[in-house]
Amino acid sequence: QSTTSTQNSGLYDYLLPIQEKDTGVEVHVVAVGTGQAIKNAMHCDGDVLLVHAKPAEEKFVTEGYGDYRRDLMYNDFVIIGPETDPANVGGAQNVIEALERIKQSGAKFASRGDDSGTHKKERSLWQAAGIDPDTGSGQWYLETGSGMGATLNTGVTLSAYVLTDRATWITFANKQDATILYEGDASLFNQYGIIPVNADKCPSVNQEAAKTFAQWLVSETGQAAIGAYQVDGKQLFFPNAN
Amino acid sequence: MDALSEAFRLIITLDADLFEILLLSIRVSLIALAISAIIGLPLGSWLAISKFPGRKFCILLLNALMGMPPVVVGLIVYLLLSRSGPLGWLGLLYTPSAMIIAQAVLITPIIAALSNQVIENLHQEYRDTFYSMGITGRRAVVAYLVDARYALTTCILAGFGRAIAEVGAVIIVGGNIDHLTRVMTTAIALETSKGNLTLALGLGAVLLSLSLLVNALVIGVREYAAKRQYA
Amino acid sequence: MDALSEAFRLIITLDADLFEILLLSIRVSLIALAISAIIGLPLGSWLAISKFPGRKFCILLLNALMGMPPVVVGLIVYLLLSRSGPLGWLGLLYTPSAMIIAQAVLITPIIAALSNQVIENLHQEYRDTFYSMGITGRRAVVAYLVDARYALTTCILAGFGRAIAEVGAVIIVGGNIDHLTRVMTTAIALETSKGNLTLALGLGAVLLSLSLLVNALVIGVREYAAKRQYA
Amino acid sequence: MNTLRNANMPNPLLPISIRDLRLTRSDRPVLGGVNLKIDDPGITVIMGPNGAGKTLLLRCLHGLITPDQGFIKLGSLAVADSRDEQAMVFQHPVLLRRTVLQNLAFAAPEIAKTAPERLIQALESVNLANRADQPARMLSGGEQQRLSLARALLSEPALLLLDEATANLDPASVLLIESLVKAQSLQGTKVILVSHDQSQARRLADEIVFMSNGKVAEQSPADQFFTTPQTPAAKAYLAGEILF
Amino acid sequence: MNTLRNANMPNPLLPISIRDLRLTRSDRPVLGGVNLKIDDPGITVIMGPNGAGKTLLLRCLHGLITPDQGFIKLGSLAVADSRDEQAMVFQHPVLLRRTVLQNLAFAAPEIAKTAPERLIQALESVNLANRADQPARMLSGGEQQRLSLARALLSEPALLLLDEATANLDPASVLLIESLVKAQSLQGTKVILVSHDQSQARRLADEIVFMSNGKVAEQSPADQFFTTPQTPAAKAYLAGEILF
Ligand SMILES: Nc1ncnc2c1ncn2[C@@H]1O[C@H](COP(=O)(O)OP(=O)(O)OP(=O)(O)O)[C@@H](O)[C@H]1O
Ligand SMILES: Nc1ncnc2c1ncn2[C@@H]1O[C@H](COP(=O)(O)OP(=O)(O)OP(=O)(O)O)[C@@H](O)[C@H]1O
Ligand SMILES: [Mg+2]
Ligand SMILES: [Mg+2]
Repeated sequence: QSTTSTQNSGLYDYLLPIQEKDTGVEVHVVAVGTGQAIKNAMHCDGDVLLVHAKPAEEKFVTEGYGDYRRDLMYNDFVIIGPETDPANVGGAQNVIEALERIKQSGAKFASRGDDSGTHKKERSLWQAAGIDPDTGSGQWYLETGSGMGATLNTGVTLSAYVLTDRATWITFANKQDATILYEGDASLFNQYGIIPVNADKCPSVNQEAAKTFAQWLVSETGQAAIGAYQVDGKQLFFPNAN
Repeated sequence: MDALSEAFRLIITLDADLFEILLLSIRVSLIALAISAIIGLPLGSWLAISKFPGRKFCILLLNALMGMPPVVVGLIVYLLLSRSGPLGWLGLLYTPSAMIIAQAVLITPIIAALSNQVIENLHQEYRDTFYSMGITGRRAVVAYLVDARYALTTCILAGFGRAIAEVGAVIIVGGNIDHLTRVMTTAIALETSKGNLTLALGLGAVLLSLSLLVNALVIGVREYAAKRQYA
Repeated sequence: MDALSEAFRLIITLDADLFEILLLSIRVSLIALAISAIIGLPLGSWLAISKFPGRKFCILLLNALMGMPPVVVGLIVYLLLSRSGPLGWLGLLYTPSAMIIAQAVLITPIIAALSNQVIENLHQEYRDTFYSMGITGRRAVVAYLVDARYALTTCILAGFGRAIAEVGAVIIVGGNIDHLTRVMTTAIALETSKGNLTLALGLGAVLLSLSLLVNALVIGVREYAAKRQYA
Repeated sequence: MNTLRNANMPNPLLPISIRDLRLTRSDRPVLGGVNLKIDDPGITVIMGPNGAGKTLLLRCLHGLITPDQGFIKLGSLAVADSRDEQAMVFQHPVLLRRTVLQNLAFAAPEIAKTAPERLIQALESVNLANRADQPARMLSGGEQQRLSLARALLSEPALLLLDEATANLDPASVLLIESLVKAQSLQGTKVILVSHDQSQARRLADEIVFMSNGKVAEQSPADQFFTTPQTPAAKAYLAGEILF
Repeated sequence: MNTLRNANMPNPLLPISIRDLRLTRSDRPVLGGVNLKIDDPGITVIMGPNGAGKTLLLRCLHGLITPDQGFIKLGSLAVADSRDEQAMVFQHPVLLRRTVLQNLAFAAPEIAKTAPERLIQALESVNLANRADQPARMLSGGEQQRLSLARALLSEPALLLLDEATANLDPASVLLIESLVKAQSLQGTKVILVSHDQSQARRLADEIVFMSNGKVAEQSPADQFFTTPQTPAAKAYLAGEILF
């Protein structure tokens, strides 16, 4: 089970063949939102979990569903929007200010609204900005209840601002006139974790294969492979296994 | 099942959000159905009784279009309605109207193909008589639709079923935007992606109940009319 | 359209991945269809001709189930097949078998409800004669299915259309795993979410062509058989 | 399937008693209290104007319609229990969408398995043997009637109901069918036949039942009916006068 | 709709010429070269055994079937151009799933709009006025035939084709229909009627066409046909002998 953003970025298509050659473990990717991925894993439908929502992940491990959790890699979030930048977020000092400008300008903001890692991140940013976007839900705050790609399709088409992870954006094909308008704030850091599912809770998991795969990812070879993945000459993920 | 109880709690407490979504679902599906019926029934009927070189191929095409993937329909409508598309100036994308259009495109072939089959059967019986009475064109189409009305309700219900259950197309052109274009199926998909499987199931049960209700109404009216006619 | 040209380039160059996906699509849909037909046709036929208190309600239910949201079907099958579910020991989740099961659940009501209507029409004509000849139960069901075979192909094609176009259920129970459970519709959904709209459209065109081909085959066989019989 | 009937065996469906049969359709009493007792074997012909209720009466006897009120007994059996012993030829025969021979085979699958030559004989008896492999629905009107009679006779019923079974036949076929029906009745099958054809009634009937307005108006031995009808309605009918 | 016909007007569909009409079905030549010329107004009765091709010939005349070969001309018109002037009553009438009156109104929408009382009159003429609001398909066999005749007469056709239109009628209705048909023919409508009923043919026919085996075997004035049939086939037919 994995989050969608990694799949859409093409990381697996690049990584898995290398991995399989190294370890002989064949990996199948089921890409769903982080929330669904965790739930599915609780049903024991998955051997390894690769997601990005640290608190939920830690809860998953504490409750005994996962063996352990390890940081794997990170990338960062960016805010994209129409080139004309009606809210002038490009001139914001930090991400909080960027959000405030969006709210004030009356421009639209497309949110995933699906409890995904990205969505949780976005909500925490609104909270930090002291704005309750729910009051504008359906007017300027558009909760698409969809994956990153679908939300980008909606946002781009409606000239709305969207918070997205950089990897998905770089590989996204339907950019139209949208572009990255704000990036670089430290709070836009996005950590991915990896959790093998606990064989005590779920006797049916492929424990050996899961362990091998998880270990390979955090190994030097795996980390180097992640770091080497590029799209359009840009590195998408930054390995930081601890 | 706590999924059901949660769903029914929402219903019983008249949860405003749920009702908004339900209402939009039914409104979009029924309008799309009406459009499709107005186009599909005469089309299917006309294809059953007319004779022209490409007729067989048209019927074949309708049958094939029953298998048109909703996502593809969604995409086509999306491209038509998107700002850079030919109908972009209408500003319909991500509105209920867009969803209605997508659904109508999706179910018109279904209603046309199924009604075509129904009318073709009746045509075997009526053909000679209608020919003899010189009944052709519009009058024949209308007569067939009227006389096959009971069997046609099943075609229409099949269309309704497809519309109300449909998610792939409406999510693309509607965007599943809360308080704007969120319908039952997209809400179910959302809850599923959130991992709230029981709530998703509960919503599914509500949607099915709704669908059952509509079917019961339609079939009830049909039975009543049939009884009155042949009492 | 470069979407189409891209898709046809993939076809012409016999792109191995595309063929794998196409093949899986058609295999899953056809097996699901076969299962549904084997269950749905006799069921629909039997409901058309038998008499028991709950009969009307069963027909109503079948009609309503035509509107069962694929996502809900997907969820139910998911919960059944999930490793912690009652059928988890089968290890079917995220395999083509799971997709077949989900699709079969989805289209059996469609085939049953539509064939029910077709057989009911024929039953109006045959009822007295069959009653007089003492033909009931299995023999009657089989006789009706045989004699209505031409009209029933349309029901079956409607089921096929729904199966081949279906995405909501197969993506939940299949997981859209590359080289394992990726079918045309889930591939289209994936390309859409990647923003590759033109490629998605192209794949849609390929899927539609496939659907057209299957329909042409079925209708061709039907026409040929009908001609031979009534030449 | 029954074993071959024999004129010496008593017919298990006799006597037929019908008491106060009532049926209302579209608020019209279409059967308004039919009382009828048929004791004797042989051929009973039902006559009467269009809409008198002849077809409805046959359908009640055959169990196709449950009357609103009234009582029917065939021998010691109720209608439902006598069904296997009955056969009926309808006013408009319905044939399956199959060949002529397959229509017979479908009606009598055991015979088709054990003695297929009997099917061919049955076709020969109604002069359709050369049509065995033709789609049955393409037969001419008269040919369809003959096929459906052959189908009914295959089951060797104790009671044979014929609803204007020779209406579309040419004179030769009429005589052919009459001889078949006569032969069947001599083998012990009770025949009840609805007909508008007076000369046919004269040729075949042992007994006439005359219906009018949803009631049995008269029941007489055949010779007596044609020479001295008892009711004015029957008199007028025989004279071709209108009686609505 | 035509204006009321008049016996003094020449009938635009006469003479009817049919030359070498051939039709093959299921590899059987079901019409094997029909040659026929009908010059005179009045009533032509077609007789012949079951399967002789009577119905097929009427259907060719009416344009329901396009023959494989051959030539048909009605007056100066081809079949397709004469359709509006024709009406046909089928061997098995097909009525719409509507009431009796609606069936007539559907057949003649202009009359229904401008002179609805004529519809009631039409129903009265076939003794069905009291059934106007009943579902047509629930009528008895004979009643359905009468309704479908009334429907055909509404259009006041120049050519009326009747395929065993009285087969299921009681004697009184037979006489009623015959008088209607006779009256229509006196108003100038050419009537071609298929019948197995010899007494009916004697009562109505000005001319008899005798068909057998997909061909016209004989065409004679009515009186001559019944007294001195020219062909052995016709002789045998009249005597009720089997001729397959
Ligand atoms: N379902 C029905 N609804 C209304 N009227 C009906 C229904 N069934 C039969 N009738 C009427 O009942 C009457 C008797 O019908 P039935 O078919 O028994 O007549 P019949 O004696 O067989 O006449 P025919 O000689 O014309 O066949 C007819 O007037 C018919 O219209
Ligand atoms: N489509 C067909 N396929 C095969 N045979 C056919 C077809 N249509 C008609 N026939 C045959 O053609 C012959 C003539 O049929 P037609 O209906 O004209 O007979 P008819 O003279 O009207 O007889 P009847 O008096 O029984 O009505 C019949 O033997 C019939 O079986
Ligand atoms: Mg009758
Ligand atoms: Mg005929």
